[in-house]
Amino acid sequence: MSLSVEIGHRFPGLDLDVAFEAGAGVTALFGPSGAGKSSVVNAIAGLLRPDAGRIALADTVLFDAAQGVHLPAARRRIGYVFQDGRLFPHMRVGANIEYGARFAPGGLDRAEMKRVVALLGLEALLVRRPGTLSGGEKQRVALARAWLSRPRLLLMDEPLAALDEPRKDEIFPYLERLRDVAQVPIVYVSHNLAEVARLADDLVVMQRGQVVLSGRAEAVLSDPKALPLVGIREAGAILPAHVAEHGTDGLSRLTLSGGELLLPGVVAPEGSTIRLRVLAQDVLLSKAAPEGLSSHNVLPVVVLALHRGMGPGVAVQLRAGEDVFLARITQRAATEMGLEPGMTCFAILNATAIPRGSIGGAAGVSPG
Amino acid sequence: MSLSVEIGHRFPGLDLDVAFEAGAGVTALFGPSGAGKSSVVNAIAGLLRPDAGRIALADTVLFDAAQGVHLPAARRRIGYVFQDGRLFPHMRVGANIEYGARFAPGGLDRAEMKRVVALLGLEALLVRRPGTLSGGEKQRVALARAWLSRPRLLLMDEPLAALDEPRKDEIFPYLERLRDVAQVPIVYVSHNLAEVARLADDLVVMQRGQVVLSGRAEAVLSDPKALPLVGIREAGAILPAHVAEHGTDGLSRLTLSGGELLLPGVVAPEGSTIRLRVLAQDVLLSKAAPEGLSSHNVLPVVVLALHRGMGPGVAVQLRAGEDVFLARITQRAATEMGLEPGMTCFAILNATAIPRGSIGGAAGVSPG
Amino acid sequence: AARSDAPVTIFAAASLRGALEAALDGSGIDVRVSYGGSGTMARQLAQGAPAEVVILANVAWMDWLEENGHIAVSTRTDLLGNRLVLVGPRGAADLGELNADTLRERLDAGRLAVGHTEAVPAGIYAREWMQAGGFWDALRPQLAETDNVRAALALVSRGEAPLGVVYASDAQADPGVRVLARIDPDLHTPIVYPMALVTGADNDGARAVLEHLVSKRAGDAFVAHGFSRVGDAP
Amino acid sequence: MTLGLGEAEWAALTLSLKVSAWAVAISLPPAVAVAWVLARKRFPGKALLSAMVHLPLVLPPVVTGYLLLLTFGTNGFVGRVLADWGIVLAFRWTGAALAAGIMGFPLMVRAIRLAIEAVDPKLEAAAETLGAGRAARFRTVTLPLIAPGILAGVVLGFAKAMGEFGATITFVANIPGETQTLPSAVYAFLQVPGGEAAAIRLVVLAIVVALGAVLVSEWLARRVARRIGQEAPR
Amino acid sequence: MTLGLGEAEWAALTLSLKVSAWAVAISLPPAVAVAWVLARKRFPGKALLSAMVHLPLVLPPVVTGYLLLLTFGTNGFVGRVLADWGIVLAFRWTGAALAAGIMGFPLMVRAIRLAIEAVDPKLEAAAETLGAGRAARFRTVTLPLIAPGILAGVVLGFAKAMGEFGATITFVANIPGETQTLPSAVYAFLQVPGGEAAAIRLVVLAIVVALGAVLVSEWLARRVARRIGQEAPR
Ligand SMILES: Nc1ncnc2c1ncn2[C@@H]1O[C@H](COP(=O)(O)OP(=O)(O)OP(=O)(O)O)[C@@H](O)[C@H]1O
Ligand SMILES: Nc1ncnc2c1ncn2[C@@H]1O[C@H](COP(=O)(O)OP(=O)(O)OP(=O)(O)O)[C@@H](O)[C@H]1O
Ligand SMILES: [Mg+2]
Ligand SMILES: [Mg+2]
Repeated sequence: MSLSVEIGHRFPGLDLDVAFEAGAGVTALFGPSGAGKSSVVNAIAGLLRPDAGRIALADTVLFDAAQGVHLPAARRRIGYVFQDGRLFPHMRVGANIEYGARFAPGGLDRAEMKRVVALLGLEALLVRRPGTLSGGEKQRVALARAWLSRPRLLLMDEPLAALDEPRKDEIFPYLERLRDVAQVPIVYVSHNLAEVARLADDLVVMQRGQVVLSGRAEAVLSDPKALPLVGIREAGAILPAHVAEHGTDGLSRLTLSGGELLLPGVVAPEGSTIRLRVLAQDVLLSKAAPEGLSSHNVLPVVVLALHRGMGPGVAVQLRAGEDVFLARITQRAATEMGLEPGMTCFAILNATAIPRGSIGGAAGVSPG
Repeated sequence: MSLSVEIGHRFPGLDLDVAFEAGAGVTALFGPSGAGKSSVVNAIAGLLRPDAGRIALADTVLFDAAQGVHLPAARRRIGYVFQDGRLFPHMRVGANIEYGARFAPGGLDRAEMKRVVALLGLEALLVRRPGTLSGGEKQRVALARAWLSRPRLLLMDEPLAALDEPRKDEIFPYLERLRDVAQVPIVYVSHNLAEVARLADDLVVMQRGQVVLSGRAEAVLSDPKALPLVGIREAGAILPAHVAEHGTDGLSRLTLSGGELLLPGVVAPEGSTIRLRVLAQDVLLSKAAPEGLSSHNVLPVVVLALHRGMGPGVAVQLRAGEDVFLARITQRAATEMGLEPGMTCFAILNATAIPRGSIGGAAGVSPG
Repeated sequence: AARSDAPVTIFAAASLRGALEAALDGSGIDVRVSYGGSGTMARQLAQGAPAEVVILANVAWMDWLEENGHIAVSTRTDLLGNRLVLVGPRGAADLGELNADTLRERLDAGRLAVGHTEAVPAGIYAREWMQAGGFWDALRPQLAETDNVRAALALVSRGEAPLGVVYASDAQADPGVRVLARIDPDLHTPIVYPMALVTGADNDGARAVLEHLVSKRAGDAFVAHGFSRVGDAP
Repeated sequence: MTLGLGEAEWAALTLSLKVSAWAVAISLPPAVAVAWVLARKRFPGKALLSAMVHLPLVLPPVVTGYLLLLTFGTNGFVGRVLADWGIVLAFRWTGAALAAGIMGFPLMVRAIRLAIEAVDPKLEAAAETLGAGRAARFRTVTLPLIAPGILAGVVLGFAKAMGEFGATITFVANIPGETQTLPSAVYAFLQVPGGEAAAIRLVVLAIVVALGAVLVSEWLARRVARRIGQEAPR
Repeated sequence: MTLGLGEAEWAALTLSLKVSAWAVAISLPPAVAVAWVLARKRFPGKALLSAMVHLPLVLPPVVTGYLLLLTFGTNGFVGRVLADWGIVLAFRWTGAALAAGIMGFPLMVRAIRLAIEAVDPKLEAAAETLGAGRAARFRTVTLPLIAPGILAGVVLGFAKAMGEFGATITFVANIPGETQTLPSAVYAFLQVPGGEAAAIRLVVLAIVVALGAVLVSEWLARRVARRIGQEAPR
């Protein structure tokens, strides 16, 4: 099921002009405040009728300006977690959550509801009115509501911004399962690149109403051009890795095209392929193979290129086997080490420096 | 100007029972969704009248249940950035921003207003109505509005959750200036520990309506007990450092009690003292002094203790000079290296791994 | 037409209420009376109102009904008469001769309360009297016209107006007012309350009502309420 | 003055209650529909529709009553059609209910329209993304949220119906037991000398009923407000 | 039928406009105050206050007019006090404005109260943290946000005042040029056989005025809605 979006719309102060394709899986919309992300999502949901363009989900044309087609939002079966919650103030939390299921084919799946309610920690809130909920509680209810409406596509506009890390960590595997098992494509708006990197298969970077970069998340994130867009701290690559073995001490051995890594917290079964996020700033370079180090994650690498930007940093593009990733080090260190394209050296990836949240399972992740 | 809070309040489903002192500077309230953070902030603002307790700001008693004192919110002069925005829908953005100044002594400072508007990127929005703003735009307007009301205390309930990293990076120095130059104490609610670590002098960690940890941010964050509360990825220490010299290549030399570090992006003037955040997961240990490394930031350290939790990780408490901080490594590495309390080894702090956002200036930061 | 065992419906001018009730008391006839303004009731009859007997305070509207064929002409009779009086608040002195000067002197800056001089029968008669007496133009600016006589009476009894022109029947029962002068009936169209059967309502019950109301017993009741029998000296 | 009520007074009271209840019941659905159209749609002639809705307020009640008589009377063009279906309004309590309903219509529409305008369309949009079609959205989101407006409209409509007089008496006359509502009875009493005491008794009755209705509505309003979260703490 | 208006008709029209405008003007501030109290306060006797506000709706207009006469008449207990201050209401257009204002009062209170109840108290709380005291908060936040309700109240009150008849004529009678409003004139015409044409002319006039008022109000409502963001896109 693929989504194809191509819209033009004029707001006073912003010209929206956006085209992208989103395959199965998660497509992240990323960009600064006011870039037009919510507007795009509104257009997909059917709440904004763009001036021009076409939106199609699989075989269904949702919108076609030229043909005058504009399927009402109620008939699109697209779940939407709004940036501003929008709970029904006159219904208790329980009724809010069950609302969408009345209109969904097959109605409410009680077992699924129980699972989602438990996952989102809503048991104690079911009889409460939305007016008394905290900010994060509201957002969790909104999430449950969209989820249980059994959508064909899920739009999420910064759904986790009000949530704490431990809660996010609990929710991620479920989103991944929704994506992979229920095969529901997700369009995910976020400012948080860690979230994006963990979930996104495709990444669309927007600025001032335009798409400035888009493609597979791995490709976009390891592109040095993305650096100024995503921010220095968040730049990094996504690498595919094969789960070779789960150790008894909780460390898993992963094989990459260029070597092996030991990582904790991998829940994917042995034999599966997962993705690793390697932030540029979490990669250290060493001319000699380091010894007696608290990290086992050392890969021999070839320097492909050095990108000098403004300021004291250098982005070093590296290749390990067939994987390409970035290291961000200081100019001074680059000069002292005499780094040059073609040189070989060693990259130290601090094992615990690869956030657990960045380890996305490709399939069959059992929720933690 | 110090804030003293001691309140008890019963909600159906939550008993709030909170006491803390907040000195000058920023006090962060941190805790999971539904912990009671917004309720505490509401009580300070005067929007919630607790069942019991006492709240005082410097010499002014804002609330005292025993004495029956409850100063109306309008007379407290406490700025409040709400979690849910609460812009006035019938006023243009400009009028929203200027609203508080009408009631403030001295009225509106046009020059300050211009600066804040430019900083928050609101120039083009001034004539717009709040109804048409994007989520992040709304939050920026709310920020400007509270800011320009010339408060004696500023309450910020997740003010930056809807903003992108580059925008946050622009705003931080201004908040720091507000705190340091205008001497406005700030109570800051956030889920984002990077934000908290950057801004907070004091940290109050809440859970289920109770304070579970509180104190100076440095102390709380380097306390291994904080680990499960703040999440593994975000645990770390805050170290004071002296700015010795700004190099011509953008790297600054900082002296700590236990050695020297080279860091980019330090804006504090030479001679001043700043704070560094060192995440436990960004510290590598090496038995021997490493050579030919892309990092200059190697400190000799003494192992104070090893905290084994569940899972494959170990939190190693280290001392460098008089500073105490944590390193998070794998059990396997700890065993292989034979780490024991009292042992000396070397800690590698990846220079670029210390986020720019975590470098807080103690005074006179010139906004970037 | 109503069945003979159903009550007879009478449409009667509102000012007849007390008197008509007394007159019908003990007649043994099952009636129900709908009180209203003469113009309103005439229009309603024209629109097929389910009334069998109609008693108006206004000859003009009865003529109108007759012209439009809504009443049985042969049954039309003038049931009652009345006369106009000038009233003032309790304790006010009698008025001697009625002329522009005495009236204006008594009114001073106050107003003369009357029924609407175009719409309310009592007001129309009052206008005719003032015109015939030659003080219409002088008093006109000082009129306070109301939509029924009772309201005019209330204005006087509340002391809002020093003088009012009302029916003798109304003045009689209000302790708040005093009759200051009786108005010469020759100076206005005779005040009569015409009665008739509504077209198509010629049944025994209705006939019985008609007969009863012109009986001596009913007449006495009307007189007791300040009305006069037509033909009797007022 | 005693409150021991006579038969006629009881009849007037129960009739008034019946008429008012029906007036509200029949005018509520169209009022909601018109309010919705006025609040949510933009179309040419909208102001005209709005003006028409206000007409019963602007026109003197007598005029409204007269127009009703002409339209829904036995000979009126709508009245004739309805009569063929067996529905008779003229001079029946049903007509009184119609008149009262029409007089209260602008009040109900306004209250409900205000409430609809205050509903955040974003909530309806949210319901739409959850699969709710227009009717379901209205039923499950809009309607519960405008409950305070509907309640206010019902109270206004009921109160207006309890007090309506001019249009009612013009359209359906003042027939005891059929169309004589409390205000009509009060009117009749006020038309005769000495009727004040009885009128006051009826007025007190009306006040008691209104007080009861308002008490119930205030209690309901509090419940409704709590239910839709309007009373949530700040 | 011609629309060339006679002098008396012009006078009635302009007077009606003046009376209605003043009626709205004098009753708006107390209506806002009462609406605020009813919407935002809880106190014993609240339902009683609410019931009292509804009284002019429940009582037959004649009764209201009579009560006004008792209270604000020259000899009424309030009227006497006012007279000492040089304010005379009886038989004056000011009295007509008072009567019309009181008859429209419940309508205005309801509309405004609904609007106040729909204002999110969180916005007022936000204003409070910005230093706005109760009065400033009301003026700068609540008042602009309830503008649609105030507008609705004004329209209802104005329309009601244009159509008010019963209480007005009972309280201040029908004095051409002083208290003879359009409805009084219409009433007079309707009471005379053949007066329909003239009545219709006046009714058309009233409709035109109402239409104009509603047109203006709809236009204003759109502006207000846009201003307070009610029309923002979803
Ligand atoms: N009026 C109320 N009635 C009942 N429960 C309430 C009320 N107000 C708040 N609560 C509950 O108190 C708890 C604390 O709420 P609060 O808004 O302070 O949380 P928070 O820490 O700000 O959470 P978040 O990070 O999600 O915003 C929540 O569980 C909330 O549902
Ligand atoms: N109805 C409207 N009229 C005028 N401008 C609008 C309207 N709706 C949106 N905009 C503008 O279009 C731009 C894009 O808005 P949008 O809500 O899509 O941004 P966003 O990318 O979701 O931002 P954020 O991350 O802050 O939520 C913003 O500048 C917004 O102010
Ligand atoms: Mg957005
Ligand atoms: Mg909160």
